[in-house]
Amino acid sequence: MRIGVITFPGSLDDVDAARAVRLAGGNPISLWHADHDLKDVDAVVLPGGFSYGDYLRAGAIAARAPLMQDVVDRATRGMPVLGICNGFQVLCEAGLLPGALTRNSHLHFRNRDQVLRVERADTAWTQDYASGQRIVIPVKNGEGRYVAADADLDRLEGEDRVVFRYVGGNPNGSSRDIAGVTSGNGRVVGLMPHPEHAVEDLTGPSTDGLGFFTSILKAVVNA
Amino acid sequence: MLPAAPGTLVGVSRVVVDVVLKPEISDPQGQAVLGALGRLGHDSVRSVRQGKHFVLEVDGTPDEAELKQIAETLLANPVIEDVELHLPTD
Amino acid sequence: MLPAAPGTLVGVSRVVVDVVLKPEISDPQGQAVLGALGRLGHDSVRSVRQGKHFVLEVDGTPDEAELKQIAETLLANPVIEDVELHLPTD
Amino acid sequence: MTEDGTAGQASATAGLSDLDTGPGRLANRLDTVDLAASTPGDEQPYAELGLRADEYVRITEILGRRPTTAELAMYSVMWSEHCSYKSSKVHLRQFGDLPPSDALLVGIGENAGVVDVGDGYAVTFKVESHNHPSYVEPYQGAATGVGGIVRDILTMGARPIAVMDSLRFGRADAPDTARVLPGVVAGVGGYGNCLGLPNIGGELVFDDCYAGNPLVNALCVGVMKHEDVRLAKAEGVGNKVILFGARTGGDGIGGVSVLASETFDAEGPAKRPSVQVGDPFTEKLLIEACLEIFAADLVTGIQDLGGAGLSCATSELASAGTGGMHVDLDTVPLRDSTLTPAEILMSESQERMCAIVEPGKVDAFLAVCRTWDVLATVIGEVTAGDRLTVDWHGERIVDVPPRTVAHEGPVYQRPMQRPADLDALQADDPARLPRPQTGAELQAHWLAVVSSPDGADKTWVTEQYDRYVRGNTVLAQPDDAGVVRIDEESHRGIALSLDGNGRYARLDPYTGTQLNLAEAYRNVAVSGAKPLAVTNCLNFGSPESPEVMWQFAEAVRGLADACRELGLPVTGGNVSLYNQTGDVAINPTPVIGVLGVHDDVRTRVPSGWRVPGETVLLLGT
Ligand SMILES: Nc1ncnc2c1ncn2[C@@H]1O[C@H](COP(=O)(O)OP(=O)(O)O)[C@@H](O)[C@H]1O
Repeated sequence: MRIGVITFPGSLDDVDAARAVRLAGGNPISLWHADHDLKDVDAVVLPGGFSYGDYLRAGAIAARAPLMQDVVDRATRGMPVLGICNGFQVLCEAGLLPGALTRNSHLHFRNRDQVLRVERADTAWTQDYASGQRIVIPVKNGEGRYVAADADLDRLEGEDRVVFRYVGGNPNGSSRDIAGVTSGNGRVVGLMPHPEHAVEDLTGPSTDGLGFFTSILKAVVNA
Repeated sequence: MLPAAPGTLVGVSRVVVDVVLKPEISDPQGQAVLGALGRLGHDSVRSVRQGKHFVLEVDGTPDEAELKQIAETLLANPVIEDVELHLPTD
Repeated sequence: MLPAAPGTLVGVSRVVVDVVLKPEISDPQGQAVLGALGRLGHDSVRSVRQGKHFVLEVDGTPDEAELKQIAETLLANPVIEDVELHLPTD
Repeated sequence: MTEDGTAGQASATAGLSDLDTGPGRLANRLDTVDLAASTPGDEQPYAELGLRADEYVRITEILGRRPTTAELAMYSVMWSEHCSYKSSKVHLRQFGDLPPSDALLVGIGENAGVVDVGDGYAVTFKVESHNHPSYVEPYQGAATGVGGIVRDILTMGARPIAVMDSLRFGRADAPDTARVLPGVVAGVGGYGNCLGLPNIGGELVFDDCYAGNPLVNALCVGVMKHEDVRLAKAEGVGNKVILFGARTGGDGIGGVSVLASETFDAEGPAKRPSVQVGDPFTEKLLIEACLEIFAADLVTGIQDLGGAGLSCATSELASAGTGGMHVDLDTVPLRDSTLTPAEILMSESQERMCAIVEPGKVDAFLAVCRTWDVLATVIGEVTAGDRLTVDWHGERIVDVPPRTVAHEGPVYQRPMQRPADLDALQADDPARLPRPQTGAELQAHWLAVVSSPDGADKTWVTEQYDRYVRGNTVLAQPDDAGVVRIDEESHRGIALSLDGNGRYARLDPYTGTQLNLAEAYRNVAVSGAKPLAVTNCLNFGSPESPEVMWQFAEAVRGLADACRELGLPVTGGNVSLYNQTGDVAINPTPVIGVLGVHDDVRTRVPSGWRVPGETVLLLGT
């Protein structure tokens, strides 16, 4: 199973995302932002980091990278895409996911182990979880506050497109405790916390993050 | 175009783009400034909103349509921000 | 002061403060935007500098001296930034 | 090369721009080597640039003529306290004289020492101060401090894998602490997080003595294979000198000489130094480009540009090499076209590196830089002979023996004297303090202790740092040592602790420094690691004060003796002098880092009890 991991200038957690794919039993393929080459991957992960230093707006410049045109194109035809942290920001800036991520309400970067509630266990990236399950994975960002106009948030909730919510404290002031959302077809998922940092007992707060990567392998097989 | 200001290269114009958060989007940075002003006794300030201010130097006469597109699609995120484009007055 | 614009509270004026990096200070953010513009084919843009844009609502007639002090000491860091204060024209 | 003097004072900058055109020189006439030879009597502003009269005389003797403006600039920055270690050198020799250690692959003197940690892996680590710039502009000062130490580690050929920070401020409730602390913490986090380096520990201490002079010491650790070690030397006649990274601007000009040798005065913001703005994104690209360049074996020598900028990088590369070097200054990419040649040589613009590359590899080198969007320019070449020459607009403005600039600066044996108040301080025994007599008093004491900012939870700080990035952090806050895995297959890893204690050192700098080392050593050992090597950052007051100089000498002697006792090499470090609030020196504050190795990080021992029913033992006295 070929799972692509894109490296943009300033991507940081690309090595971690690739490791998580490998630990889940997949084959991580590194993709370069400036190529127009998705290398026949079955799904794509946009990793965390500070693409282009997060200058201008987090994810804004990376969203205009050449490879993103291919990602948008394939995603609209059903290819699964996961955006983690900076990757989520890129997906919002690229218009693949609704809303925007802005400066944390307390104005600080915050890194902590975060409890999330899985709201949708039927997306391409979450089918190994149970709906309502609580998982602990790290959150670490300075611009992770999910915002959209109220009407848009209502619509998003009405369409059941919130995939994760923060519980036990909202780390960044996100509207309605939203930690992650999905596209209408459940194939594109973005979230601020980092499942790829919770895949080994030795280095993470839990191994709760592995489910993302085992889920996608199944989703790809069944597709 | 007016004659270039002293020190400005001839044929280069200065375009300013201000980007502000839409009124319905909360602005913690502006809030923090307002809080600090209150603590320092500047009670006459009622609200503060913080946005971005871009100064672009453009070759030749600015192409308004192009700059509008730059401002609206790259410099601002239309989901949460509004832009004001200020071309040099000529 | 001119009559307040529609929708504005009577007796409240709008003051704009633009904060820009001093010319000798490097501006990585502006550089990154310039790079992106180049890659997107907007070659006529020669330079971009990114600053901050504050919009303050102030009770009554703005006190220029007070606002100047706010702008220069709180909104900007005088070590690396310059400010431009725009009072409402009356 | 180290980097403390980020910011130049406005006056020094002005002084320098005047130099090329100023009084005593024909208006607008470039000060060339020829001109210097024909106008030996011209007055030069050496004192404004921080040089002493006898130092200036020595320069004229070395050159056999007066220096040109550009040469004067180079000597003044390179002979500053900060770059030349002129007051500390005679003492620091004790570290070099420690018995040889099998683990040491590269010793003191290079950008950072390199230690063998087994399985063919080598680790390089170093701690450095950015105290003064962090007081002036806390965010940028701290951020560029992290940037500087990371480049030092990168320069050795290593991939930087983690950072630590040791911070000291005035009282927690002092108004200026509210200005300085949040900015410093955000700056350390902002830069390190954006580079993708986990922060694995540090310190946060409050004491009045740091009120006007916070200490911001940053450590970086990097890992490589033995064969990947790179050195800062220019070899091979005809090899090209390539400058890469950010453009050169008017940042921190004169900062090294002025800032590192003078203290702050409380004059308003107008006179404040110009500060540099860090660009961690560019540095991240620089890291990736360098690692690709190392992997393809495209450089013969490399040096980062820190304090003293090009002056330092070119003279150090040439001085450590076998030949000379020539640089065409006109080729240096500038951010500000009005810079004078002397300013270009002194600029401390961040995120720049200098490499020596064989002619046949230049194209490949430039191609890697293009991939990573890193600007790279050939600015000169290695020459036969032993001179460093620099041309500007076709005229020679520098012609010097590089060793005299980089490695043969002045060395002082400063007078020393035991502080007059030391006996009284040492006699001031806690026994004289009143004991709580009532329950209420005891409660008040207890509350005072548990609410002390030094003992408080540090989460407000550490939450602003990414501890997870790279996925190899085994232990970080709140553990006593940071532990990082360096090999996923063999589970080999390293442990690091960074500790200081200015109060102990004030009471007795010799023993206090040994206690600091012992603390860091214990922290590494209790994680289950074997301690291997030591780095240090020595934060002291003015070396011109005999009492401070005595404290310094005692601290160095204490550290050297303790390292001998423990069989540990000192692999490098940094000296920061002239730290004082008003006229009062800070407590002498050596900050000591100990590196240890874990053969298998899965056996690490975390701090704290995890399983109910475990037995508690107290070891030691
Ligand atoms: N400035 C800092 N940067 C990073 N980590 C820090 C910093 N200050 C404290 N820490 C970390 O927080 C934890 C608690 O610190 P501290 O209370 O000083 O511990 P201790 O008292 O056990 O030495 C340690 O893991 C330490 O490394």
